[in-house]
Amino acid sequence: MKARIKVMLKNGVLDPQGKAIEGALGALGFPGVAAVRQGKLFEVELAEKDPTKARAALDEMSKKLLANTVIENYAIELDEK
Amino acid sequence: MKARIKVMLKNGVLDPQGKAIEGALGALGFPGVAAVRQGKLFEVELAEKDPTKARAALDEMSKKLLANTVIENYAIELDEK
Amino acid sequence: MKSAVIVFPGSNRERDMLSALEKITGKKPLAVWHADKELPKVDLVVLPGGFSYGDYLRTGAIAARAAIMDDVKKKAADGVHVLGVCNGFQMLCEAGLLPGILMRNEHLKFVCRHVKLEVANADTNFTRKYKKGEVWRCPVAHGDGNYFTDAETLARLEGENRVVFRYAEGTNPNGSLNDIAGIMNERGNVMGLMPHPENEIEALNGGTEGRALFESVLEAVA
Amino acid sequence: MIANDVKITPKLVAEHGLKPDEYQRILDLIGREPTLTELGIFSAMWNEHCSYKSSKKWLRTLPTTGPRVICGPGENAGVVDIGDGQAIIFKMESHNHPSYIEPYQGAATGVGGILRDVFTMGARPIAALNALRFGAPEHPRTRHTVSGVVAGVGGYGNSFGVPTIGGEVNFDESYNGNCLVNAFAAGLADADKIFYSEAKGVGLPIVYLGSKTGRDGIHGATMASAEFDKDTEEKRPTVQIGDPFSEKLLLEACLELMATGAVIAIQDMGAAGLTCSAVEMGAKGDLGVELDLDKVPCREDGMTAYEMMLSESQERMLMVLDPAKEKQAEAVFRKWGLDFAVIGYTTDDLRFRIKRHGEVMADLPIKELGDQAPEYDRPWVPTPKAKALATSDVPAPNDIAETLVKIVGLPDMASRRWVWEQYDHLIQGNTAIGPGGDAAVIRISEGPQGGTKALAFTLDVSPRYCAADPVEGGKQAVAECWRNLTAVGAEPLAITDNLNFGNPEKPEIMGQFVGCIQGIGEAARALDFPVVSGNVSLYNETNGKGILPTPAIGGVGLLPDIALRATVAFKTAGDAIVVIGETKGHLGQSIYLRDILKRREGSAPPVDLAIERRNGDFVRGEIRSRSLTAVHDVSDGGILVALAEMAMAGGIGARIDPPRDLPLHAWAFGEDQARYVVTLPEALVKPLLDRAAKAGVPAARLGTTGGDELTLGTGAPISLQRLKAAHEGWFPAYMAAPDLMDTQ
Ligand SMILES: Nc1ncnc2c1ncn2[C@@H]1O[C@H](COP(=O)(O)OP(=O)(O)O)[C@@H](O)[C@H]1O
Ligand SMILES: [Mg+2]
Repeated sequence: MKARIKVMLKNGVLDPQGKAIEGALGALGFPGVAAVRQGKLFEVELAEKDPTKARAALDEMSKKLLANTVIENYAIELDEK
Repeated sequence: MKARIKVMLKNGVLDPQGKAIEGALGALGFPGVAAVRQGKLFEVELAEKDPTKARAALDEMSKKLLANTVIENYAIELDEK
Repeated sequence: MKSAVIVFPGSNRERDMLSALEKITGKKPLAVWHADKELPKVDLVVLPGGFSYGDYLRTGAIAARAAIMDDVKKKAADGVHVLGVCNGFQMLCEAGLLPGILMRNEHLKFVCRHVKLEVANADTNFTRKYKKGEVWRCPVAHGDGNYFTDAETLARLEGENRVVFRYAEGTNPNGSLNDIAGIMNERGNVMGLMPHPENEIEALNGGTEGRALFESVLEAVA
Repeated sequence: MIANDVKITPKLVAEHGLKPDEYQRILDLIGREPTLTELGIFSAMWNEHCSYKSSKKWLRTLPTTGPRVICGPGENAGVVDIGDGQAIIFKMESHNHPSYIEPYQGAATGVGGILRDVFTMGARPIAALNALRFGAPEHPRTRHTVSGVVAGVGGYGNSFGVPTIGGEVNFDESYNGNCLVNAFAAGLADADKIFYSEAKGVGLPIVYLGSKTGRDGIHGATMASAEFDKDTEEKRPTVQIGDPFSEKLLLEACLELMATGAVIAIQDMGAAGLTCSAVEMGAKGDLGVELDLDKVPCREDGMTAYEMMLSESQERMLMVLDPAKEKQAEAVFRKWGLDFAVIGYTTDDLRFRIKRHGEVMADLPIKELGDQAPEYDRPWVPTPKAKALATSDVPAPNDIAETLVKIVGLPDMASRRWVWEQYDHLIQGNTAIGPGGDAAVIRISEGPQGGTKALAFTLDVSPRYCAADPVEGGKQAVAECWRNLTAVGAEPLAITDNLNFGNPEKPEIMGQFVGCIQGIGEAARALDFPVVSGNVSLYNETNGKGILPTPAIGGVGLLPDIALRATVAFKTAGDAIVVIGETKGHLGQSIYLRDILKRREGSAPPVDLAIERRNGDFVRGEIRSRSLTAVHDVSDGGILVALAEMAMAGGIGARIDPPRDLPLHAWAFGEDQARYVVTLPEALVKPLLDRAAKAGVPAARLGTTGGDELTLGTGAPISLQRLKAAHEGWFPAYMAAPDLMDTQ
C-alpha cells in the first residue's frame, strides 16, 4: 500500500527556506507571490494491507522520525485501493 | 489564491535521504517498509485570481526555480475557490 | 592573469579564494557582486564556496539564476576559464554549465576533513601542472557533494576524460559516483570540484599542492 | 489578540516567573498596577537570565582588569588588546534549555547568538568553539540530543562561515534531563574601532535591523531560567529557528555600515529581544527611549505590543544612528536585502515608552528597570570536603596496557573526531592547529605585521572535580585552560566563563557556585588571566536533580610568531620523552577511579598556582626557544593517556621506563596538575634538564619515541593500531545505533 506523509512547519515558526525562495521568485520577476512555505513530502510504500494498521504505523513513523513534532505538523494520506 | 507544488525526484535518481530513512525505519523496528522517497512541498500564496493565469505562473516558477527538471518532476495543485 | 570572484549572498569562502588567487597570481582579483549584469574582462572567473542564499532550496540553485550568471554563461561560451569550487560547482551544475548534480552526502552529515585527490586528467588547463595519476591531499567541507548523473552522461564524462579529479585511496567522503570529485565541460574551459584547493596553498595549511591548480590556469592563459 | 489592560492576578504574575515580593517591588517602583506589556517587560528584565540577580554579588569578586583589557564584562563581549592596533573580542554563552527541547535549533540559535554578540562590537568572527555536556550514553534521549546539537552547531557555523575549531564533550547522568550547550565565539577588530551599546545624544533615531519579528520564543528568556519538569512539552512552541544565511548578511551589512561611521551605538537582540536591547542602550547612556511598534517589521499579522517586546526572533539588531548618515545606512542594508526601519528615538526623560496603534502600552522608568532589578544574597553552605584517598585504597589493574586501551575508548576520553568533522574548521584559511590538539591556533592574517601573529583558543572544565571540591575545581578549570594555551606556545591573555549550575535557591547548589567562583577568582588573579566576559546559567536540573557544577572556562592566548607553536604529535623516532612537573599519583576523582573502578571518590587534585605558573612559563619558554618537538599537557586520564594521545597523533610509538618510586597505576593514571609531556632531540635533553633544575622545575626522562607500539617497561607492548581503534571507534559506533528517541 502506498502512502504520502506531508510535513510542514507549524504556523508562526520561521521558515528561512520559504523566505529565501520568496525573495528569489521576486528577483526572477514573478510578481504577486505573497508567501511561500517549504515542507517535506515522503512517499512510503508499505507491505501492510490493512488501512487502519497502516495509518497507525505511519503515524508512529512520523512521530519518531519523519517529522520533528516540536516545530512541524504532519498529515498522512493513504492510497486506498 | 493558494497553491501547492509537489516536487519529487525522478525514478532512478539517487535519493540519499530516502535511503537513509528506509534504513532508520528498519532499525526502529518498522517492518515491511518497501521504499521511501523524499520530496519537497511548496505552499504558495498568489495575488493572481484567475486559475489559468495562476497555473501558468506556477508552471513557470517550477521550471525556472522550484524544480530542477533534469532530476525532478513537479505537480501543481490549485485551491480553486 | 586577471581573475574575478563572484560574491553571492551567503558566499563564505570568497575571501579564502581572493587571498589564494592574490598569493599565487600576484595580482589582486576583482570581487564581483551577484547583482551586476556584466563581468569585467578577465582570464578566470571563480564561483566560490559557501551557502549562497542559505542553500535552502537546492544547493546553488538560487545563485545559478542570479543576474550575473547570464554573463558567466556568455563568457564560458567565449572560452573564458570558469572555475566552480564547492558551492560554485553546485551552481555550475544548476546553471547547466556542467552535467549532473551534487546530492546530499550519503551519510547525510556535513563533512570537513582532508581527502586524497587523484588527478584523473592532467591534460587540462586546470591540471597541466599535475601529473596524471598524481595523488595529493586536499580538504573538503560540504554537506552536498555526492555527485550523481544518469548512466549515459556518466559514460560520456568518463569516455571523454572529463572527470578531472577523483577521491583516491578510499577517501570518498560523500558517496559520489565513480569517486568523482571534479569534472569539466566538453571544451575544457569550465571546471567544477567539491574540494577546496584554495585552502591547501601554503605551509600553514599543512600542504601546498592546491597551488598547482591555479598555476595551471596561470600558465594556460599566459 | 491579548488586551493590554487585563487584571494582573497572582497567577499571571507567577506565570511570568516573578515572585510575589518581586511583584510588590514593581508596584512600589511604578506606584500603580502594571499593564500586561509592562509586566512582560519586567519579567524579561528581572528574570535570572537577564538580571543575574542570584549571581551578581559573586561575579563582582572576579578580577576583570589587566594591562591588555580594553573592555571587561558588561558589554556584549570582552575586548582584549593583542598589539599592532588589533583587538580580540570574545564571549561564551549557554543555550542549554532550548537545546534540550529542540537540539538542532537550540544549538544553532545558541551559536547565532554568540556570533552576534561578537560582531555587534565591530569584530569579524574568526573562531568558534563549543562545550557540550550530555546525559549518560545509555540514556534513551542522549543519542538524539548529541546528533541534533552537533548538527545544529555545525549547521549554523558552517553556513555563517566561521571555523569551529575546538571545545569539549562530556557525558554524565546528571545531564540526562538537561544538556549543556555552551557556545564560544571570538572576533578580530581594530582596537580603535570598537562599537558599544551605550546610546549617546537626545532625539536620535533608533533603527531596527535584520530579520522580521515573529512570535518566536516568546517567554524564551523566562523559560531559560525555569527548571524543567513534565510540562516541558508546553514550553515547546517557544523554540526559535535559526537562519544563518540572514546572520551572514547581517554580519556583512553591519561591518560595512560601521565603516561608514554612521553607527553611534549598537546592540544585538538576544534573550527578550527588543526589551533588553532597548532598555540597555537607553539606561547605559542615561537616556530615555520611545518606540513606535507600528514601525517594527513583522512576519506575522496582529502581533501585540506584548508579543513584540518579548519576541526572540533571531538575527536582529538595534542601533542608534547618526541622522546625517541615515540614507547611506539604509542603502547598505537594502543592498544586503535586510530590513531597516526607524522605530523610535532617544529622549531626555529617562522613560521607556512603548506605543502601539497610537496608544501607550508601556511607560516605565528606564534606569530602574535595570538598576532596581532584585539582587539576592542567597543562603549557601560550603560543599563538605571529600576526604583524600590513599593510593593504597585504590587497587591496581591486573593489566595496565589493557586498561589503557579501555580508557582511551571511554565515552569521555574517546576521540571527538565524529563531532568536529561535522564542523568546518578550515574555512578562512587561517587554521594552524585545528580540533584535536590542546588548544586550537588561528593565524591573524590582517594587521600591519602580516601573517606571523596567531591566537590560541580552548574551553575547559572538569565537572567531577568541581563536584568534589568547588574551590579546587574552579581553580583547576582556569589552570587547565591556561595550561592548554601554554602547551601550544601561547601567552594566556584572558578568559570568558560560562557558569552552569543547578537551582541557586538550594543552599548546597549555591555553595557550589560560590566555591567555584572563589576558585576561578584565585586562579585568574594568580595567573594574570582576567575574566573579560561570561554568562551564568542556573536552574539546570530536572525534577529537582542538579547537574554537576560546570563552570566552563574559555581562554584566549597570543603567539607572537606562529612559527613557534607546538603540537601534541610525536614527530620522529628517536626523540627523547620528558615529563615536566611533579607526579605524585593523585587518583582521587580520576578517570581511572570513576570509569574503571566505578568509584566517584576522593579529593580533587589540588592546584598549586605558583607551581602551575612556574612550570608553564618554563615550557612556553622552551617552545619559543625551539628546543621542543612536541608538547602535550597532562589532564584527564593521567600521564599514560597523554603519552598514548601523542603517539596516536603522530603515528609513532614509544618505549617508556616508568619510575620505580610510585605504584605503576598511580604513576600512569594519577591526575596531578601542572604537568606536561614534551619530546626533543636526544642531544638537547641534558641542557633541558639543567635549565629545568635551575628554574626549580621538576623534569624527568620518561623514554624514547619510535616503532608502532607503546611499551611500558617490561610489560607487553600495545600496538598503536589497537589504541587508535579503541580511541577513534567509540563515537562513530555509538552514534551508528538507531535513535530511539520519540520526538513527540
Ligand atoms: N564540541 C567540540 N567541538 C570541537 N572540538 C572538540 C569538541 N569537543 C572536544 N573537541 C576537541 O577534542 C580535543 C580533546 O578534547 P579535550 O579532551 O577536552 O582536550 P583537553 O583535555 O586538552 O582539554 C580538543 O582538541 C578539543 O578541542
Ligand atoms: Mg590538553
